[in-house]
Amino acid sequence: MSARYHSKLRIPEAPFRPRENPDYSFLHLPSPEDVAKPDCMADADTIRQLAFSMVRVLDDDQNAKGAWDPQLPVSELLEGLRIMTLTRLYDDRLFRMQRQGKLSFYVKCTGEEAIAVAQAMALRSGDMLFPTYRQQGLLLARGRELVDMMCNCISNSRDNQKGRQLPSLYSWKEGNFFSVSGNLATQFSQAVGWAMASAYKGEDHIASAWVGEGSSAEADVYHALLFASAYQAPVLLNLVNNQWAISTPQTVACGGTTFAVRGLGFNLPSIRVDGNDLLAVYAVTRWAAERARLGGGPTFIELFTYRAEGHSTSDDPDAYRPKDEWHSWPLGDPVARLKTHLIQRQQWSDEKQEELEYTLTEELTEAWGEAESYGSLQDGPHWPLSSMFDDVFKEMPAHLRRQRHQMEM
Amino acid sequence: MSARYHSKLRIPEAPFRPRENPDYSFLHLPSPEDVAKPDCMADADTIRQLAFSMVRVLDDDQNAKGAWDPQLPVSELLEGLRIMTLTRLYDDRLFRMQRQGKLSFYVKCTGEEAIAVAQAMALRSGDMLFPTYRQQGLLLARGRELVDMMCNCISNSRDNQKGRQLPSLYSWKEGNFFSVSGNLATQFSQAVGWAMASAYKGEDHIASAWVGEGSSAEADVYHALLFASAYQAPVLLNLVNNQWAISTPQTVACGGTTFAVRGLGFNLPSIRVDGNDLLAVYAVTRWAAERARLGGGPTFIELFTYRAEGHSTSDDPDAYRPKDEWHSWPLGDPVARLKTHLIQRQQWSDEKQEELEYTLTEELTEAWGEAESYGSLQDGPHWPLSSMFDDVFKEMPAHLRRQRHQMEM
Amino acid sequence: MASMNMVQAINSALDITMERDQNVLCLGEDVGYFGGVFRCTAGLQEKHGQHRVLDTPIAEAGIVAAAIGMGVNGLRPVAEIQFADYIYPAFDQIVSELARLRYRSSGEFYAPVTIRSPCGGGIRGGQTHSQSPEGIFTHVCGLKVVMPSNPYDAKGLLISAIEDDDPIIYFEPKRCYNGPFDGDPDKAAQSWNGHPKGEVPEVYYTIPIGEAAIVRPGSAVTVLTYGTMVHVAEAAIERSDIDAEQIDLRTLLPLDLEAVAESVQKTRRCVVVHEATRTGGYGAELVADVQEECFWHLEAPIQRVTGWDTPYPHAFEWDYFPGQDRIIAAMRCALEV
Amino acid sequence: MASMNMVQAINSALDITMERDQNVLCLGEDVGYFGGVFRCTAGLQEKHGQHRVLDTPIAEAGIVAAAIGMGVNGLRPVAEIQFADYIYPAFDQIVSELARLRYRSSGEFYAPVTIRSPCGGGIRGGQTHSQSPEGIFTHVCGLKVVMPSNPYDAKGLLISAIEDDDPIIYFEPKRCYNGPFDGDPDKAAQSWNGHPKGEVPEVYYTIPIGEAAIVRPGSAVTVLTYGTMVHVAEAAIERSDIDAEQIDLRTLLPLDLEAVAESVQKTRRCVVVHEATRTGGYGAELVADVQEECFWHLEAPIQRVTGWDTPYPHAFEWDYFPGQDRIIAAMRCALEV
Ligand SMILES: Cc1ncc(C[n+]2csc(CCOP(=O)(O)OP(=O)(O)O)c2C)c(N)n1
Ligand SMILES: Cc1ncc(C[n+]2csc(CCOP(=O)(O)OP(=O)(O)O)c2C)c(N)n1
Ligand SMILES: [Mg+2]
Ligand SMILES: [Mg+2]
Repeated sequence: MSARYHSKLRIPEAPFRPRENPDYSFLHLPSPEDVAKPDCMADADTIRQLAFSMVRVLDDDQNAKGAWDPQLPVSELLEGLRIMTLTRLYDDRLFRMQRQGKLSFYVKCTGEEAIAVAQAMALRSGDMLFPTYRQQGLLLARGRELVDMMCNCISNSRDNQKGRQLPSLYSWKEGNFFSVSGNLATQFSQAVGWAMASAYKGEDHIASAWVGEGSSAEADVYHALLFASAYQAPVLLNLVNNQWAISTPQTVACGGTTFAVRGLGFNLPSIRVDGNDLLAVYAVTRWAAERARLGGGPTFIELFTYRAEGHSTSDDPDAYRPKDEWHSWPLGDPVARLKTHLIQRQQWSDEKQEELEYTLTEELTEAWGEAESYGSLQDGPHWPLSSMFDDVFKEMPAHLRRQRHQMEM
Repeated sequence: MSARYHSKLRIPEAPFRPRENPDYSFLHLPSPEDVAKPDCMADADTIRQLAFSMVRVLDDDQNAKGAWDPQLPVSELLEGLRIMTLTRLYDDRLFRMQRQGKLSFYVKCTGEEAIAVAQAMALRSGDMLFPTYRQQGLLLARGRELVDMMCNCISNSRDNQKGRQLPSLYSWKEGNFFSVSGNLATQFSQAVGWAMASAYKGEDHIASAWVGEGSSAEADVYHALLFASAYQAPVLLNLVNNQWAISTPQTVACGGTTFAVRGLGFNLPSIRVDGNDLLAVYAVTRWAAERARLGGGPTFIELFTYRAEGHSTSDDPDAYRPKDEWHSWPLGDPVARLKTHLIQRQQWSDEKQEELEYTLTEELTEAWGEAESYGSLQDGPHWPLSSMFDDVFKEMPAHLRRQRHQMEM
Repeated sequence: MASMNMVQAINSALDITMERDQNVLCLGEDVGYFGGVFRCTAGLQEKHGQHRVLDTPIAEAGIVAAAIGMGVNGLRPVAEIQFADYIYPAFDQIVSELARLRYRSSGEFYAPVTIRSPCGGGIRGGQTHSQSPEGIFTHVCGLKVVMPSNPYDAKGLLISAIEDDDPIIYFEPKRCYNGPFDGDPDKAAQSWNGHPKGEVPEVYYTIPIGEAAIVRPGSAVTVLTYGTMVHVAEAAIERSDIDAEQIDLRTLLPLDLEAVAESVQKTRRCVVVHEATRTGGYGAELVADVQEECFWHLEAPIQRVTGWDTPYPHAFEWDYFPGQDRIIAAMRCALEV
Repeated sequence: MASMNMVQAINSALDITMERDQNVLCLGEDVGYFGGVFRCTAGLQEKHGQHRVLDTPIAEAGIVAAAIGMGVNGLRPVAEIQFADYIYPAFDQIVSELARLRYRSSGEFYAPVTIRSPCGGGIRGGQTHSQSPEGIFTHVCGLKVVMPSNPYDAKGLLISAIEDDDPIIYFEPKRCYNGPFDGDPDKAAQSWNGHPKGEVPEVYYTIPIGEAAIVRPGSAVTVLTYGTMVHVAEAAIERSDIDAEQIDLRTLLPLDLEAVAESVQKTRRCVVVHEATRTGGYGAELVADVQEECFWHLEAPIQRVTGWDTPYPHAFEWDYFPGQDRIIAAMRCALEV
């Protein structure tokens, strides 16, 4: 073996690796009352502190506190709980179906349900969503049929994407849910263009985009921040910091500070929020949406959460992080937290939750059965084979017609 | 004509356009004494203020003041003045030669001479430079022969780049001056890789990269900031904000705050400096270089200056900004400022400056004559024509040998 | 009818489409106040307003991404990439997103974006202001690729491109902006004034995407050209006294294979010409197509005349450029047997 | 000798070169602690240290740029792009910088970077985990492009690539990581165990870049293949009973044109096979080269068997994939006359 250099390189490390004891007490978590809520049209440079701090509403005991409490009616909280629960059960079901070979692949959002659900609730239906593969909650909150989502995942004859996309890469035009790309982060800067067009047309719709903290390293995020800032586009730029990017800890992507701070470099209001607190996420999203609609431009939001399960069905997280690290996560489980909150307010009970889960499970079973009746990935029926050549262009040019013909021979 | 939308888009505007009266009094310019100088190993998050403020040494009367005064010996100041003057005269000469058809293209750095010259002075010869096309001052400060620079610009038989590059896109391996790319910003993130390698090898050399404020919108700048931060690479990341990117004002690229602030998103020490003040630029560069060499990692530096002339020989700035806007630039002319400073200290005089300019002009004339003796762009001699196929690969593969043969037929 | 050079023709196409459809807007580096470094958008911001001709940050990926988002939201953005050499930073947004959006979403979403970009050498631009990257884009399914060679086509094709619901890369051979360059750098520059293709209607008209044009009918050999090389080949044919049939492809994808095959089946010989580097260039596809369609008619190997497989060198520009002599030699080669 | 699959062979090549030369290091997404999503770098960080196997941010352009800088500073970085489909964000750094640095600086600077990336489909990866973009890189002068088809070649070529002073794009056909896939998804997966090319020396050895291999000598038709399609074509030939000569190109650029021409001049017929989309793919260049070199020998049009000109569809993977039947049909077509 040859000589070795005496390297002085700094290597960003994971806080904890397998067989270590995760202890997140080093995280500074302000209490809900510590964080002031500025007017939604406040000058960005007067509210920089929000990027270093963290907006919370539910305190450690799951009581709603502080200036950011959105004071949502109980009915809406219950609806939020319902959709979060549905999201979790939906994920569990499809994950199991993948394990049974019915799906080629699947991505859960377990532990992060509050983000998509609360943000969908805080936005209007005319607002355009530019999600990643981990915001299935947006679809469920916007009322996408379970059957349709499932058909999309098993590429059958009723798949609205004609069998072309991997599971989890949904598209739903009528729901203003943009086609999810397999290429990370590209949607982030596209959302800004969409929002610019909305402003150009004089409309009130805003755009909302999501990106993972790992993917935030891609150029598209920089361009999104820059273009959004330059043209003050009505767009919410949401960075979901779930601590992990496959096996890579957020320390590799973050630069030793919060992600939210990155928005300050573009003079954007930049807010870090407890992503496991439906109320806090709702409040921040509402604030930012109102700002955008009033002409105040974009907001950059870091949603602080934890990816409770593996990256996808393709990996085993125990190989790169402590087993059950999630249970040491100081911001807990968003579903459990909202449930506790509602129980404490005497608006809910463990029994009711069980009942809810039972009903939703039934719905899922029924939907899955129906979905499979339209075909399976392995055996079909799928879309007609010749549809493979559709949509490359609006009208099929001669060379594709020739190839289609050749295939059919 | 069809109906028009009522656009609500925000359009970033130039501060002034042709036929307007430029008045830069809105700029907040702190006095040299207002800005404290932290220890060079200070924690980045304790010195954020430096990104919003501006390090200056020469005050409005060109006296050296404040904590950042590098207390350079007069001999070094005189050398700085000499090289800045040479840079300006070199530019004037080559610009004229371009107008006479001897060069295909040329880029001046007039008004920005202090940057390259002071930074070269503050770095060591083993430090690697990753410049743009507007840092010819680095070459002059590092002692590149005028003849060689000129031969490079006229692609003749002595051009060390074998006639392959546009004028201004120099390369000088022995001078640790990296080949300038025609593609903006790409060198910025490469410099970080170079610095990572230096740290990996346990060496003390640092890298220094430059980028224009307009080009800072490119992805490479984001990646440079991120990788430099993640691995704490020993690199100086210099952003030259000369207010213009061809016809586009810095407002389009900056996001409504300083450029330096962008470094804070990566927890980098980020410093804005008066780029027309050789002493201030020297001091900040020295501070950052020391930090990097001591293992303190990267520094992001915004050099605040003004592009006094057109973008290049290809454009006429009067078409997009007020004629002579430079004369309204509150930070003046770096050459004149240092000259005044030295005269006030009784170390220089107008006569001496005139004499210097005369001598340098002679040198330039002589060098140009010699350069032309090695050939001209139009009439040669150039490198042998067959050299066109060299260096695509280290060894020429068969298909290129075949093509070379075909060409020679 | 007016006499227009290619810059004016492009400007006119943009002006007219913006006039007709408020959903059309232009964006790019220096395209707004200044009107573009080649002046193609000159006067448009003044006329149509700051909101419709946007100066952007220098971030080609950001420009294309913004255009995609705008396209998804109902606009017809025309993005300028200042030089084709600088289109690569946007490559992922073009290839992974723009080209595939309609397919991956099964038609739910699409972005009718036109990307304009000056390409080609011969202007002493060195290796980063001279490239012809069309062959990289013709391999990407979902993109249409257009390259006009003259003002008349430039205008008609650009209007078609902007009105087309598919994404289009529209390359402008910058050496022909001001005149039909015949490949001889020592000759006085010609202008479009007086050239039949420099006569351009001031009004709206379109030229269909996907249709080649016959520049010159002939019987001895088919010469396939596009962009600047149309004029170089035309002059070469003239000089050579060979009765060549010359085709200006105009659209590279989808290719008008019918016109190409018909011609080669008639002439039985073929020369393919482009300025881009040879290996893996668009010419390879043309050769492959022609040999597939016309194998039994061919009487000689198809010749390729292209740029060499090196970057465009500053000093040796004219040795790199595939000029008339090389085209004549190739035609002779094709005729030898 | 040991039995290795392709992942292990690649891992071994990396391990050995790191062992021999402290200037070699690996970087990429998830390559460090985890050892790569396909496990190609498994164990290397533990063995060679955190400073030599770097987990990077998810920024392909940043990864390649860092590798270029490292290369300029004397290292031999091996960058992994997690899927070839995700190489596009790095396209500008690869094309404008890595490929052209030696040329533009006339040899003053160069970066001996190897970019490894798994490519190809057949793993139900949908359109963004299945692409074969080699044809985009073979058009870029200054890059070498390599694609091994088996463990033995993979190791020898990777060591050569890392030791080579030119930048190399090294594509790994991921469908063959675990076994020689013959194109039939319904058959039980085969492993490399027992396959002659799965016998890999544990020690250092190299295979020269730029040399093709004859998979099977024959006289009836030449079948040009690389990557996964080597095995598919091999099985197709077996099944067809055609006495085809099959070549595994191994290096796409520089192409071993001599080997190709010699074979076609002998067989007088040629089929070109690849998984990438057809139009403008590397196959077009092969066709063009063969018809230039062998026109007078050819007795039938050269056939191309390729992926269709659509993105890789999730559900119709096996209708897209150019399987044995299509290869057999093409060979028959080439033999018909
Ligand atoms: C451009 C690109 N590079 C790499 C990948 C492979 N990849 C898929 S997901 C992923 C990790 C993303 O992590 P993060 O952004 O944190 O999102 P999360 O999975 O945590 O929601 C990677 C590297 C990809 N899909 N696209
Ligand atoms: C990738 C890329 N895009 C566009 C250009 C064209 N271009 C050359 S210089 C320039 C302006 C750069 O402005 P700035 O970065 O502020 O530097 P300055 O010229 O002011 O020094 C542009 C757009 C280029 N060279 N490369
Ligand atoms: Mg993550
Ligand atoms: Mg500038």
